[in-house]
Amino acid sequence: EVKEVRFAKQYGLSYLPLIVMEQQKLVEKHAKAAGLGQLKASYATLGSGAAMNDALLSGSIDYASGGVAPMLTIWGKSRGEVRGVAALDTIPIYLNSVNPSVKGVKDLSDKDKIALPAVKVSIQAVLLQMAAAKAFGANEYDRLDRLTVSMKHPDAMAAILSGRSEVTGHLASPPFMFQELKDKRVRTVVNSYDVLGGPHTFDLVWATKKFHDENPKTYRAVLAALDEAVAYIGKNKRAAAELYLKASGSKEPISEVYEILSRQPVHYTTTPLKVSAFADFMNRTGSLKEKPKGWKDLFFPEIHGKKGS
Amino acid sequence: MEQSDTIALAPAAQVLAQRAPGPVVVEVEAARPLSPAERLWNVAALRKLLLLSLLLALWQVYAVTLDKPLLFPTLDDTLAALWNGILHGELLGRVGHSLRTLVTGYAIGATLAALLAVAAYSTRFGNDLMEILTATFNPLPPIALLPVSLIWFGLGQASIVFVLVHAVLWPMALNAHTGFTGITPTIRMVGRNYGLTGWRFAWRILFPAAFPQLLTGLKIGWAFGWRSLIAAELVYGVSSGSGGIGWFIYENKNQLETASVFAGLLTIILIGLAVENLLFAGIERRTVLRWGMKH
Amino acid sequence: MEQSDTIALAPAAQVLAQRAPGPVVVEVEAARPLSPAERLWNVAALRKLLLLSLLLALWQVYAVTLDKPLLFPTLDDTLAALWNGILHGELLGRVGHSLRTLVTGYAIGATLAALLAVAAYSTRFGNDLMEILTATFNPLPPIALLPVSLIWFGLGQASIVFVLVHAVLWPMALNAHTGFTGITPTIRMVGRNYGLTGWRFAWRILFPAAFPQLLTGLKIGWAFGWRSLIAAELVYGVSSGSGGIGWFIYENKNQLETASVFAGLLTIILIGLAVENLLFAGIERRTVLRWGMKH
Amino acid sequence: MASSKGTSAEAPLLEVRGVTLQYTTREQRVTATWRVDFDAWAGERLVLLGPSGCGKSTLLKAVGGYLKPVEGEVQFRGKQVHGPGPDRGMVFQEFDQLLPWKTVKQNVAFALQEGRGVPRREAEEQALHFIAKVKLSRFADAYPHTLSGGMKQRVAIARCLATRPELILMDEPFAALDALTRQQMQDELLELWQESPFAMLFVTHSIDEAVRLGHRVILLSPHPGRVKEVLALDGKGELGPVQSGAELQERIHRSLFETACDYSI
Amino acid sequence: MASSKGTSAEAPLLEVRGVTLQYTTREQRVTATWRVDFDAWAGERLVLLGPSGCGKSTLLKAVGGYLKPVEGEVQFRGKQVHGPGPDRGMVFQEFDQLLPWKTVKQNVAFALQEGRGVPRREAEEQALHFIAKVKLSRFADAYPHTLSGGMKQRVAIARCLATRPELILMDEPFAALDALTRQQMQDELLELWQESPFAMLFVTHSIDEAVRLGHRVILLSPHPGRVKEVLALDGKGELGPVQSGAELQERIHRSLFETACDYSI
Ligand SMILES: Nc1ncnc2c1ncn2[C@@H]1O[C@H](COP(=O)(O)OP(=O)(O)OP(=O)(O)O)[C@@H](O)[C@H]1O
Ligand SMILES: Nc1ncnc2c1ncn2[C@@H]1O[C@H](COP(=O)(O)OP(=O)(O)OP(=O)(O)O)[C@@H](O)[C@H]1O
Ligand SMILES: [Mg+2]
Ligand SMILES: [Mg+2]
Repeated sequence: EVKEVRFAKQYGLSYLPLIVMEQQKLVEKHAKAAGLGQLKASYATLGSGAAMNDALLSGSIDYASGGVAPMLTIWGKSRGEVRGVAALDTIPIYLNSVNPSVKGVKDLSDKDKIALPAVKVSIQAVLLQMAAAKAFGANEYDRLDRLTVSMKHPDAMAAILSGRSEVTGHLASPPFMFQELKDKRVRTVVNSYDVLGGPHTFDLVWATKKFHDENPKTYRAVLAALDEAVAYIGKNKRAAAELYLKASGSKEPISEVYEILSRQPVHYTTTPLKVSAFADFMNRTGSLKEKPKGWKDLFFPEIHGKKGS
Repeated sequence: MEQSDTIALAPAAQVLAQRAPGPVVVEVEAARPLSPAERLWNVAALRKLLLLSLLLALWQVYAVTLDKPLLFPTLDDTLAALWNGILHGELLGRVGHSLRTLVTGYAIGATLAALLAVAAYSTRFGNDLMEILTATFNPLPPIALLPVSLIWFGLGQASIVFVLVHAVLWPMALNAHTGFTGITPTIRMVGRNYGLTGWRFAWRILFPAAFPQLLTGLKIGWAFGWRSLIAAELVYGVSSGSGGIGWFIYENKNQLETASVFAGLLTIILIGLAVENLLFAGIERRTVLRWGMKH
Repeated sequence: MEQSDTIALAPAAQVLAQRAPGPVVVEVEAARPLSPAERLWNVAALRKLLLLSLLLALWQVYAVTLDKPLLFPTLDDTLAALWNGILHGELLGRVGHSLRTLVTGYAIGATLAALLAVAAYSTRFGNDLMEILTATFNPLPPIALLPVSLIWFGLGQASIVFVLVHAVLWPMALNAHTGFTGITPTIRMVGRNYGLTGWRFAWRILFPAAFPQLLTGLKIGWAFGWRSLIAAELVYGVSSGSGGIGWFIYENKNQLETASVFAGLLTIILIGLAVENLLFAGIERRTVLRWGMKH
Repeated sequence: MASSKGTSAEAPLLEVRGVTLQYTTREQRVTATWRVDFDAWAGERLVLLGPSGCGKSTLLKAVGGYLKPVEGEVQFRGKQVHGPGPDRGMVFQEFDQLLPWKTVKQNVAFALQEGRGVPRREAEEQALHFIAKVKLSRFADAYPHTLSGGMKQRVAIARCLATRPELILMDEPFAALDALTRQQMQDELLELWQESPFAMLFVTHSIDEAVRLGHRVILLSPHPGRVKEVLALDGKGELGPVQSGAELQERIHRSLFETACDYSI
Repeated sequence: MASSKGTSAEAPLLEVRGVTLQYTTREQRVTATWRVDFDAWAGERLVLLGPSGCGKSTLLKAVGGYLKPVEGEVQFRGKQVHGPGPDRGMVFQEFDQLLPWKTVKQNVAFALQEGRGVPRREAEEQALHFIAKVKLSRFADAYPHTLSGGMKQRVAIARCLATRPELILMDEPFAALDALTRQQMQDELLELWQESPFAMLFVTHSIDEAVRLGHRVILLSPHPGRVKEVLALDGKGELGPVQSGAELQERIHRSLFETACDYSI
């Protein structure tokens, strides 16, 4: 068993469970309870899912966290040597548009450039393909790809709100989508929950099989800590919001954070939802070579008891 | 440096005022210190301050006209954010953190560049090596170094320093090399005449004789260090609780605190101006300008 | 350039073999062309090829030892991916796309750098302006330019070219400036003697006299152009379907196609080596080396 | 041939009036020459003689237009000199005055093309002609860095003469030449002058050379340089109109040697 | 005082044996000197005379160890010369031989510190002493770029003499000096030699200077340089042991002038 367990999170509210774990020293607590003694937990912040996978592969961290796409990719590439530990949250992705004539996917034309974090490879891009497949038929899944442009969320938001660029749409995640919707011109054209037929996991945590196998007690302690963190958020939204602001040094008003946390579609849970739907779709379009035999194939057994999908 | 057709000469008035008939007084006149006013006018910083204000005014006017605070904040918003960041926020701490990293990487990079350039100057093998290494690694973006740096240094400062070294090493080495190879044979022979070889030769002859180019390398390295530091902090992220100015910019960008983003950038600019005008300009005044190696 | 203590002289054997008693033959001997073998040995490319192979071998050995193909692929995997990318994939198209953008930005940047440096050399105002602008903008990361470039150029190539210009302009201008200010007063006076002023003076005197530094600026600019191009393609609006080698790398990186990522990087390196050894080395041979301005 | 006595009815070609020249360095101001006055008439060959560091090169640069006087003025053809120009060709004292990126031939041709607007082909022909005059035809395609010190100076001389300026400014051009070459160069110079007389300001340290080349000799005093004496010669390398041979040599020598003061503190 | 006739029982200090020197440029190989032979004995003052471009500077650089002969060898104190060293102090022909980042005093002191290991304080004292000898005390703290051509050369002379090398190599050191300064420098040189004799290889174009300074004069033929004649003088500026005064001058002159061939094509 290791003496120190290293986590990496990314920037943003969707990593709140990890922030709570860090702030409340939950891993240390559960490790002690499991008889592991003084386990040290350290948390780094990385800029992207790709950096996350590099860090995990190089052995710089034990637990990576991020979106569904990088997790599925490394699962496929490592042939199961890397698997999901648990989900962090279910959060929808909205396609927000400022073009008044766009009411649905079918209304999108060449004049509507859609910003997303990375064309083709991001989960947002996959989602747009899913929406296209649903609207135009399975073979037409890439029909909207030519409209997409890569932009970081804040830049994309600034671009559509400024109304000066050819970008009129943004496949956004919180808090950006909510902030955008405060502007009267902005409407949601696509909601990922509709596309997938229900809530789906947005971010999750993954680790290597080697770590999982060699540190069973630590692994379980971490999972327990994660569960507690998620539960804590569910029960103490305001306190969680405070923890977030304290940890991130963000200048947002607490009411805003609290509001997002309390919003209906945002939910923190360790249960993976619709991950296999993403995997199957990506496998069909060729961006994921391996095909999982179900969601349990993607995750370590400790989470198999949950009602995942 | 300026008015290249005529060498700057003092106004005639002063001389006329001190007319003296005899050659003895002329001898005294032959060499006298400059007046304080003339010295002041030579302080480029004062002239530049004016130019800088102009640029800032332009920014303000453009930002106000544009009226898109999310994209391009006004100067006063930015200054307010800067002030706020200094007073209440952690801006200064962040800057300190970044500066430490930067200076570390910069120092290592400069040292390696000097070693490489001296090796390239001294031996044919060194020369080939330097040419291959520079051509190979110089165009590589930091992202290419991510895997190896993670393997070698893990997450955190060490990796960022590694990226910084990569950013500054090659341009500095190239400039040093140009400097060394441009030294006139006579000066090199003079150095050899005193039996100077190896590092003593490099230190006593090559470095001062190539000083203008070394300085340029240092300036370019400094700027590219900043650029890469900020980019690296975004990719490599930060360990818990720390994080430099790059991370400050990234965070504020994500919070759409555009004024704070620009405050971060303005901080970098201000540091850059200070370094340029206090450090580099001071060095230039004491070295290449005084030595007549810059005209 | 090498063995700085003695100027390279030909081996004695050749001379001894052609001994001739009379002064008439001596006159003929006084200047004769080099033998083909000697010329060949002067081709640095051959020597460097060896060194390069060594580096590649090192890569292979390290990668095999490390055995983390997803992080650091072996050379043969990379070559396979490269071959694959060329045959079936779009690698060449991507490279072509990037090269076009790069050359555009590079050309604009070089031109602006030349203008700025000449202005800085000719007038005190230009000098102050250049010092302010370089100190201000050079340390700014491309990310800082995003807002204005979006406003001015929108998405796509134009913005990337803008970032490229920013990347290459300042180091080139700094190097040109060092070159210009380092020209000996005598050469400048000679140029003035023929009545050369303004652009004619810059073109006929400043540029050739500062050629070693200009070349260094071009080299550094070239490398930083690549770096920034790749970074810019990630940060800036790459529209789906378009995108150059930077996007190729990013895409493959996200799909953990590490061998392809390295194939992309290797492509850049190969282009860099070609440019360095064919273009720049060729220019050097025909200019500064022949003119005795590089030793 | 123009009068060498400065009594011609026309105005002099060059008028140097109370010219004081100073160098302003960071810490000091150094006065190089102090109220120097002299004229040069069209076709007149003037020689400047003076101790090392007395400001001869500085004075030449002021006439060339490279330096502005802090006091007094330099008039060329009745107009104040504002900058350099091809009408006043200069041979500098330094060995690095050739453009290193041009061959010997190109250096000379370039001066003709740029300074005199001669078309390229013609410029090259004339260049070769003058290169032959300085005995460097074999080195026409050599780059300057492969030449010896004396050879470099000869190229500079050829370059200056080729452009046929109205006023030639020469700063110790023959100092690096051996006795024979020097004599040949002097002959060439005089021959060219015979073909079409030009005015000349010639700095030398050789009294023989001064006598051989000059219509008049201007003697400068040491640092800062002032005009000490002006001696008239006959301009044919023989006696001056007033002096006898030995007496003249003697006089220059004495004049230079007596003004010399010890610089050491 | 060492013998000036080269008949001493010991071996010569410097032996130049069949030295051929060539420059290899990108396109050509230029032979500068061709099988040059001569010796210099300890304390002997040798003067090199020869036409411009005949290889005098090149020869001096070979003796200094900056160039390797392609044929023959240079031996100093019985050992082959492999590189430069402070035992062979050199004054170069070029004006850019002072280190521009050091003042006049520092330039001289640096040579003493680095070349001779003299401690800093002492080096500066000695430096000032030698700077006074070349009459530049007032410019001790000036940087080289503010000096005139002749002043720069005097600093270089002071720097070389201050390190008291066994063999002094001087490449036209006085060419940029006026007659008086030149004479003073010659006097200083001879005086120093009297104090402790050194060997010297002195390049000049002035026959007077050669006669004044040399024990022997080596006459070189034009390009490529070969030894044409070696003349013995008395080393006191008077007649040589064999020749009468006028005859000697005449002989040198004739020797130099007759070998001169026209370079032009
Ligand atoms: N660039 C400069 N900056 C400052 N002082 C200078 C500069 N050039 C020359 N001087 C000073 O001006 C004075 C005159 O110099 P100048 O070169 O005109 O002398 P010169 O008569 O040509 O001497 P020489 O015969 O040795 O060439 C000297 O005292 C010198 O120190
Ligand atoms: N760096 C070089 N590269 C090629 N050739 C050279 C180089 N230096 C000198 N030469 C050639 O070597 C020959 C001898 O040059 P050197 O400088 O030794 O002559 P010198 O006798 O000192 O002449 P001067 O009296 O003019 O100084 C000349 O023909 C010259 O062209
Ligand atoms: Mg002078
Ligand atoms: Mg010479």
